[in-house]
Amino acid sequence: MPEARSITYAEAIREALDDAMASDESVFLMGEDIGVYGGAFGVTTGLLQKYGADRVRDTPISEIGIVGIAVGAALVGMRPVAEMQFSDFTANAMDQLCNQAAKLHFMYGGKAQVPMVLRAPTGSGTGAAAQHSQSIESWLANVPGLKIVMPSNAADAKGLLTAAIADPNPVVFLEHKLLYKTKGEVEVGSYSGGLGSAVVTHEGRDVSIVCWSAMVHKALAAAGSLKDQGIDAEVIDVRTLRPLDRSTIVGSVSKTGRLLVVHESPLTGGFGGEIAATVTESDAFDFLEAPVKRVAGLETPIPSNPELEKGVVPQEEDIVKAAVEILAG
Amino acid sequence: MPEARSITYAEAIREALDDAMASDESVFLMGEDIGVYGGAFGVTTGLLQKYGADRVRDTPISEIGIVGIAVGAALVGMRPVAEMQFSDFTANAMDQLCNQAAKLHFMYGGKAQVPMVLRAPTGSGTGAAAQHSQSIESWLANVPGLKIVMPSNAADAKGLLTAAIADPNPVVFLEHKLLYKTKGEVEVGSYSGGLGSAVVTHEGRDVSIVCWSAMVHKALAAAGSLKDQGIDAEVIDVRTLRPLDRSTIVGSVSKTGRLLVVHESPLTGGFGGEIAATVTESDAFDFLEAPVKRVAGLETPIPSNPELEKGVVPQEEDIVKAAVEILAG
Amino acid sequence: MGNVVELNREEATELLTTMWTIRRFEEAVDDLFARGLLHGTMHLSIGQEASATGAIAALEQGDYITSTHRGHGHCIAKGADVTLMLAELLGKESGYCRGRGGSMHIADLDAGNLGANGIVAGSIPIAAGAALALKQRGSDRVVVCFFGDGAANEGAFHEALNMAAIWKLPVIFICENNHYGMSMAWTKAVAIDRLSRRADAYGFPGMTIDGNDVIAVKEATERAVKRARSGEGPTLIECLTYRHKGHSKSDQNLYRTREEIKEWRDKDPTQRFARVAIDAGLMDAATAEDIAEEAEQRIARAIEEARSGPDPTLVGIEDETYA
Amino acid sequence: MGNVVELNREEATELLTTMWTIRRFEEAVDDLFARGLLHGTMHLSIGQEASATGAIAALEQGDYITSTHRGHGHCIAKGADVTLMLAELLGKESGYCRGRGGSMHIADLDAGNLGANGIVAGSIPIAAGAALALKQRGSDRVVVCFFGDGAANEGAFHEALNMAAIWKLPVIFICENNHYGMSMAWTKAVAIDRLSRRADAYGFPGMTIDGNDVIAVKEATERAVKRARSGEGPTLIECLTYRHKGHSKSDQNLYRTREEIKEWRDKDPTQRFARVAIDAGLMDAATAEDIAEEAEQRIARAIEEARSGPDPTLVGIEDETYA
Ligand SMILES: Cc1ncc(C[n+]2csc(CCOP(=O)(O)OP(=O)(O)O)c2C)c(N)n1
Ligand SMILES: Cc1ncc(C[n+]2csc(CCOP(=O)(O)OP(=O)(O)O)c2C)c(N)n1
Ligand SMILES: [Mg+2]
Ligand SMILES: [Mg+2]
Repeated sequence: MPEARSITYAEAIREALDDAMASDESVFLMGEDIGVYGGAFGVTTGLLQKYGADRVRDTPISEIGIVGIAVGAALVGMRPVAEMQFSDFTANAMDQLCNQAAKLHFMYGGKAQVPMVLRAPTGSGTGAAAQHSQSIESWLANVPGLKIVMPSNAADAKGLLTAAIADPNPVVFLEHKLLYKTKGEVEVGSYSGGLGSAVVTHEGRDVSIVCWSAMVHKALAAAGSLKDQGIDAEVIDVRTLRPLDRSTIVGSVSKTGRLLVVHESPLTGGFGGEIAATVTESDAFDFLEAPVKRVAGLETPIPSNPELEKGVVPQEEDIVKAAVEILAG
Repeated sequence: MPEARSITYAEAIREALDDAMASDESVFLMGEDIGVYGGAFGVTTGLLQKYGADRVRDTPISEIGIVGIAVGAALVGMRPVAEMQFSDFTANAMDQLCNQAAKLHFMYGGKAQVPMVLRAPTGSGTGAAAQHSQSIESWLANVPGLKIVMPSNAADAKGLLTAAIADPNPVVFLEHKLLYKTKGEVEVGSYSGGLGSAVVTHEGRDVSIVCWSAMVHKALAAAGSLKDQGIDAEVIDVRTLRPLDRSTIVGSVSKTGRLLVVHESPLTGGFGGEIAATVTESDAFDFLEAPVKRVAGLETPIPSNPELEKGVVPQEEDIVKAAVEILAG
Repeated sequence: MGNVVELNREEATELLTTMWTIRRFEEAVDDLFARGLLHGTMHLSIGQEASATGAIAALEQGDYITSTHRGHGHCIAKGADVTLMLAELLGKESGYCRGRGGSMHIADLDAGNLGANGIVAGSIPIAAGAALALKQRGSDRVVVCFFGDGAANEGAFHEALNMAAIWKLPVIFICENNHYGMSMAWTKAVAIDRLSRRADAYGFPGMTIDGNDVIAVKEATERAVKRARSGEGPTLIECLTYRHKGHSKSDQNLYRTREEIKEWRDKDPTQRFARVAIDAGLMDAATAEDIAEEAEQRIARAIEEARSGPDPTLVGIEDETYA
Repeated sequence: MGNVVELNREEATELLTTMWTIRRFEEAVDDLFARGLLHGTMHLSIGQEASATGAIAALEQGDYITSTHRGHGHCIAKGADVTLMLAELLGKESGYCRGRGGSMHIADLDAGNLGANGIVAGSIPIAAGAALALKQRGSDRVVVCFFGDGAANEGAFHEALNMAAIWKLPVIFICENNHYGMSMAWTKAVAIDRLSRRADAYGFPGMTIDGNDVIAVKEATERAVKRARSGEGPTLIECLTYRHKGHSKSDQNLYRTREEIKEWRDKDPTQRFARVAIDAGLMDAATAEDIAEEAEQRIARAIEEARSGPDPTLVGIEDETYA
């Protein structure tokens, strides 16, 4: 059994970066205020001191440049890990991410590779309002060539980031801000895994709750409450939206016969539709005993007032309520 | 009965622009090569001569500037109609579209309005490959504050564009390149309509084929072939993805008991998931007699070779085959 | 220092009042935040009051501004009601944005403030767009566009300034160079000695001025406004200034020295202008003190009023997304 | 004209061969297109051969380039096999990109061509990124980044040039100013008289040269390469040139006059260099004609060979999306 200890999600990410930089000279970090400042959320604290300013590269406020330079460096064999200070700013670099990084390998007939990672803090909960609190996964989920990772806990964050850095493709790694300070058991040494596989986080027989990122914790809490009401919920942490592990999801729903998808981003056009369709076009369709339900963000930008902010994204009660409704038929 | 005649989709769009400019001084056009050149697809031909260079404004190659300037002009009461030369370049202007245009009304507490239209030719079929042939609706479909319109025919194009220009919100108007030369009966005078409503384009009882933009024509052709096989398909043209007319879709599937969604963009994370989920979380779920199916683009960028290009997006045969499978149970 | 003799008593009083109002406002919200009465994020412009105040003093009724994440000063200088601003920061329904926007997104459209913006450089093209609309309508109104030194490295800056240049738009670009992006010294973020040099790349005048000199800012902006109103196009004014406080609440100031901060505190634009105005006989010391004192009291009263405002509710919130 | 006496016979022959190969290649594909044998879109650089040829002649083995939508010339000058290029244009499995990329997206990574790009200015940050990688690895290789006059108005240009400047990256920015974006005259798209002036805004040298003079381009690039290799950072070289053909196939040339086109045809860089080389005694007239003739034949043979290549199939195409 490898040694483990309890560290935060942010620390786990830092460990993955540290390990990758220590073992591979071609890995370097790039982003706004990631050096002395340690990044807006402190994730890269200490790495400048350890690896120097060439490998922990503070940039001007230039998202196109950051992502584009990562693409170019990756094309000639480096493994850049670039950071968007907030995932919302991915909008500024969308061409380099979706038209360049994602497409060059295919478009150039397989000869080019773009092994880069784009890290970005995502999601609501800090009172920073509409332009700093979005969940952007749906912007990117329909872009073949990208991988999209959204870890929900420290151990996954470390293993998935290690895998993302080693991957020969561009990987978008979305870190939920509210998870940075959450703790979990994390192995000491370097390890890699989870890219492309969902995981059953909590087993149950009555309803499958499929979710990712911060919502996993709300779903687990909801599963606890549901237990008290005699409902045995299974919670699936999707972990990577691209590639999507359809079989774990379909397998679970085949067992439970009921599907509840939960995501923070607004309902319409959210990735929940993909999960629902995955199930209803699979063999699990025949086992479905109730309509599929989605619990998702309201159709608004994120407001700054903390109560409104909470109110527009799913909470434990919303999940419980939806699950109860599903079970009621 | 208003007078009508057969004109192309491109001409219908031009008429809507012309009518809006003639009747409202605050409407003006902005984009790359929309003046003398008439736009990459000739849509704005002749408008410079009629309205002058201030209202048909050729811009430098600056997508951030184009969309951002439209936002600013709209904020102080103009009704700019901006053009992305290809919808792919929306990536360059994604911040101004999704973080600014879409959010300002809500974020500023309802006091600001951004009545602008962003027109863009979209989709594959011209051999221009990965960076000029995408279907980008899914990038935008999860952004509350935007409206998204994808007309499939000349009459709708005119009415929907007129409605989009009159709308007090930012509207993304995606024109399929392969439709520009298709003809249809279009009323002579100005008219407005369709924003937010889907339409049953072909009635049927056995299966609902839900689609939009160029795929409507493939679905109609497929419906013809299916008829020969004794299958009575209903074709629904969604027309606007945001706001989505769920009730027309649900109503149709409640009748047919079977749902086939067709879209050109790749399957995973495409808007088809939203349609599928809309149905399976509605009352129509109880009427579903077969698993939902989606026919969509393959998980690749668009290749340049014309045969490959055709091969990675849905064709009539694919739709027919899927419908037959659904009916087979 | 700009030419103080061009000022009359009334103007001097107004400038000082605005600067003290901004200062007291931000000190007060800093305190509210420290006491846990205010949530979210905020960026204080303490030390930078002269650029907002001086630039906007050069405008007339009907002119517009666009603002930034560090926008309290711009908003106050453009005539906002501090009670409504505080209500916004406190997340109240009675705030400028009904508690939806918060500190980083205050807009005051009635006063011509087209809004603060959470996206660095995000409001630069928007300012150009407003200016285009004005020009297109034949109005002689202008737009003042505020942004930071860091924003000058964004693509949006480049595209907007170029388009403003070719169309000779009535917009004045005010770069508040407070020496840092978040933690990056502007001198590391560019390899030039003056950001105003970038105006040359677009073909309009650029100048670098003492941004802690409210009179100099006002004068430079007045010239630029005149140019803009007469159809000659944009100007870029780089105001050298400094923020006394950290970038935002999470800042530990590891990227700069105490000495540097102290040095700039000594150049405080607000006290500096008070001294100059007193020396020039535009007010006496007691008046200057009264202005500061009254600003403090006004803010204190505004806080009380703002705090008693109603909280927003979720009812119908989805209907607010679209106009 | 650049200093022809610096050239030897071999170099002169190589330059002329490259230019005629580009010219004949593009004439041939123009013809294939007209005859309906070639699909999709394409952008010809006929008239612009000197900038691609001259700039790349200044490079050594192991150096890189990034290219544009108008990239045939860059690709050929960087040593591509014209048969594989033609196969790509014909959509063949045997093409550089297996028929997935087409004219606008040819990459030839083995030769150091990091790829043409369908997004205007899209490859500018990519070039800077490759240069950063080289610098980080302690290599003395450099990157030449080609782009058009229109691309200089994109945000990507601005951000990449600034970052190249602060990090003194070994990249040479070659702006092929062919006087038009698609239909917009560059003089309408900017309000400055030289695009190279923009280098000042980032703090590195910029110059404008006769882009139809292959020797001048080569010399200017050599100086910039030397600077880059020695760690002094980037240079911006604006090459004034002209495209004889329309922007792409749909172009009706309504935005420019016959006279202007004629004037520039008279400055044809290929014939012009042949004359200079003959006058300087670097080759005789017959040799110069032979070079053109051989290029034509080589292309003709390549077309035959390329056309006989296999067509791609859809089998397993979804597996190609990821490496
Ligand atoms: C596009 C974008 N990138 C990054 C950020 C994060 N951020 C917010 S303010 C800031 C520093 C801005 O520096 P400057 O423009 O000089 O303004 P200042 O904060 O100094 O007033 C950064 C990096 C952002 N909000 N938007
Ligand atoms: C981001 C982006 N905007 C617009 C276009 C459409 N487009 C393709 S080439 C071109 C003109 C480019 O002009 P320039 O950079 O001068 O290069 P040239 O074509 O003259 O070689 C335009 C507008 C594009 N491909 N990418
Ligand atoms: Mg600053
Ligand atoms: Mg050009």
